[in-house]
Amino acid sequence: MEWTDLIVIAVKTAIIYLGMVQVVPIMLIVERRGAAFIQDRPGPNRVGPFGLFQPIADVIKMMMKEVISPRQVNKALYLLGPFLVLLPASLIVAALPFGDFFTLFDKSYMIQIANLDVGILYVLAIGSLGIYGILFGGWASNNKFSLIGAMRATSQIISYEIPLGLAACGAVLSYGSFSLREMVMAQEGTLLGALPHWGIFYQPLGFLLFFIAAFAETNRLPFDLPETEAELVAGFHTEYGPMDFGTFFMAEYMNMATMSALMVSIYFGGWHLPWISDATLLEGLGSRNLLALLQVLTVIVKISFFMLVFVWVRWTIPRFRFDQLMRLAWKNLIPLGLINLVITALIFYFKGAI
Amino acid sequence: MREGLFIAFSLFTIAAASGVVLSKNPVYSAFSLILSFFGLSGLYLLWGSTFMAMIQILIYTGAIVVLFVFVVMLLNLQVIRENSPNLLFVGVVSATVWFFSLIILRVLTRAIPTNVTEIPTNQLRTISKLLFTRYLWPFEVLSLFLLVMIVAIFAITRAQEISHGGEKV
Amino acid sequence: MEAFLPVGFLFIFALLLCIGLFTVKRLLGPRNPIASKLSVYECGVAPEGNARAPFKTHFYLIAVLFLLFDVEAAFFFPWALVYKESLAQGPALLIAMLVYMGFLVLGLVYIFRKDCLRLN
Amino acid sequence: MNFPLSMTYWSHFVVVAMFALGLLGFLLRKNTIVVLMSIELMLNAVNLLLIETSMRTHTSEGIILVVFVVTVAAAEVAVGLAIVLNLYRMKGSVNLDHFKSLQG
Repeated sequence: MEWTDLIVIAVKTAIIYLGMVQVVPIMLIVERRGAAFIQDRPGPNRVGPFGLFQPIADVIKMMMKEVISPRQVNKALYLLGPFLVLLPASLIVAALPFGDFFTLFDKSYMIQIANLDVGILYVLAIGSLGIYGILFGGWASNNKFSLIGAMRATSQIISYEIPLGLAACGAVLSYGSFSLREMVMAQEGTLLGALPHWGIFYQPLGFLLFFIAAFAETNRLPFDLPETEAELVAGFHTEYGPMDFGTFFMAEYMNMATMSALMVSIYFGGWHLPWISDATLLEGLGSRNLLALLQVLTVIVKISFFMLVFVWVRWTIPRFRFDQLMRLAWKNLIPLGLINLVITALIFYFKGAI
Repeated sequence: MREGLFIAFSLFTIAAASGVVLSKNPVYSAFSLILSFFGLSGLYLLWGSTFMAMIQILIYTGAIVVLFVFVVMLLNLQVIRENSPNLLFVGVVSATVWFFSLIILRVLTRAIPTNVTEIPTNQLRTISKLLFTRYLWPFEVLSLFLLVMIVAIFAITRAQEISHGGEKV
Repeated sequence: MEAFLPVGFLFIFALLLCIGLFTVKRLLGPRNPIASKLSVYECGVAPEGNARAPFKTHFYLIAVLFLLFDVEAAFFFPWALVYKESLAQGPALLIAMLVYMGFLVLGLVYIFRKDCLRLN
Repeated sequence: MNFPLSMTYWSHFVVVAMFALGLLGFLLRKNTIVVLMSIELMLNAVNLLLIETSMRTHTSEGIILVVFVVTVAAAEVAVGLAIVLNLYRMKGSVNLDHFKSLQG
């Protein structure tokens, strides 16, 4: 590997990562305006045209507010907590495919940070590390609300990790690969002449499980038990100051974005436009880099759709109770995940036999 | 590059492992345990075993340590005063003897490493196939073993519940 | 393994972001601490008891079940990877996994029958 | 992709050092939970050796063995910590000094 390659890879990594971080300010305004739209009120519309500069105002406000770190906390883990949530949320981005290839100086580079052969295992493994920030942060705050909130958050996230894993396993079963890139590549063209060749038509039940588990993993309503403000003040971040809250917030939105990107790559064809194959597009456009741009735009549009669904669901569905949450995970989702696996395996077996 | 990463990961792992042993507070021990497992998975990656590196993070760091942290936080003890170590003489002597005897043995047999060739590329599929062909029987026994574990754990917690007059857990 | 090199880059960038956030917090936020600001927040009421007290073990059961099922679910992945290729050699893998899953389902049924998670 | 010989050589030092640390923690610490953590350290030292040997000699047996070790370790931790919780209920402590009622 030459040093020019290394530089291109580093710059590519930085651009993709910064692009994912941009989700946070965009979602700040989208969420507030979306909530306002659903509740039939104007929402933030004073700062800039249509309130578009509201995120900037929000961020400045967060930075200028007073930093309080209470006396009873365990200093080291208390300070580390928010970053332990943000780091895994950032690291997941590595495995997500955003496009096929672009060419630069007569060399082609993939539009993905790293094409890992263990892609989906990597995503699940790193995703499971996010709980430590919550656990240690909640414990180090030395506050009863924080500790109970952290325990609840962890119980919820680990309970829904199993359905998530089973749903992902169904996808691995039908694609025969761990690599997210290969999964996307398998979704090109049409299915039965009429449908786009997307994973959701192979794994409808798997997608449903993945979708529900994604909401629980990101602590979004209807699963925001960790911070039920009526019971636990603010859950695990009760004792945290404004910037730490901002960091948790950032991690939440980055998790939402990565979950959306995962759903797009596994079930909704990734960078492929429906029905049209890449070869046809390349002929029409004539240039590899134009095609790459189109693919990235496709992925961004698909991810935005799922982000909007996240907002829509948040302001529409009320919150679960803790026992209802556990019952949903253990009694419904895990058996459904197993059934999904068995059905998929049987279909492949009988299809192979014919 | 490779050697540099190896040294970095090794030192990190050993430092974190000594953190587990030396921390007074079990929460810091658990945190060091996470770091040391992370360093280990880095070492596995350097050896080329991506699958095991991911399993290490997924099961060890993502599940087993969660259990440790949960228990530490549920009991939420004040730090235990460990004025005198448990088995000071036996511990220090056996650990030292173990360490130096093996190191000396290793230095004496320095010439051994052979077969330094290319890493097989399709290791993921090789392991998966072996697991379901040659090692199928142990694999099935494993699931029976886990079932027994589920029953055992609930038997233990239930026995305790009964001895406490059916207190709701 | 070389594929993981960019992950290292990403880790460095994420670390830089964290350090940046931390310094912003340190430099920009004003501080004028007073005693009641620094005390435990319990909705304005004087805190009662210590947060470092043991509580119920219900959460431990959830974590144990998660651990055991996570281990079992992790073994579905290598199976799913080679399942399609192995179909040419007959249904051996299908039967192997059905037996494996049978034990898993037995475990689930045990949990529900004994109501270990107090779901009802 | 070749393995430098020095890496194999020094890797064994890492394994031995980690196992020694685990042993030390197992024998010196009085907190039962930390003792269980030390057992995990020892298991992981052996796992590292198995994986290193297996990758160096192109066999898969070591890695398969590690897969089984990880499962058994998970079960061991689950049961071990359940017992610790029980002991805590009975004695109100996790200090090993307080669990001496079976001592002759």
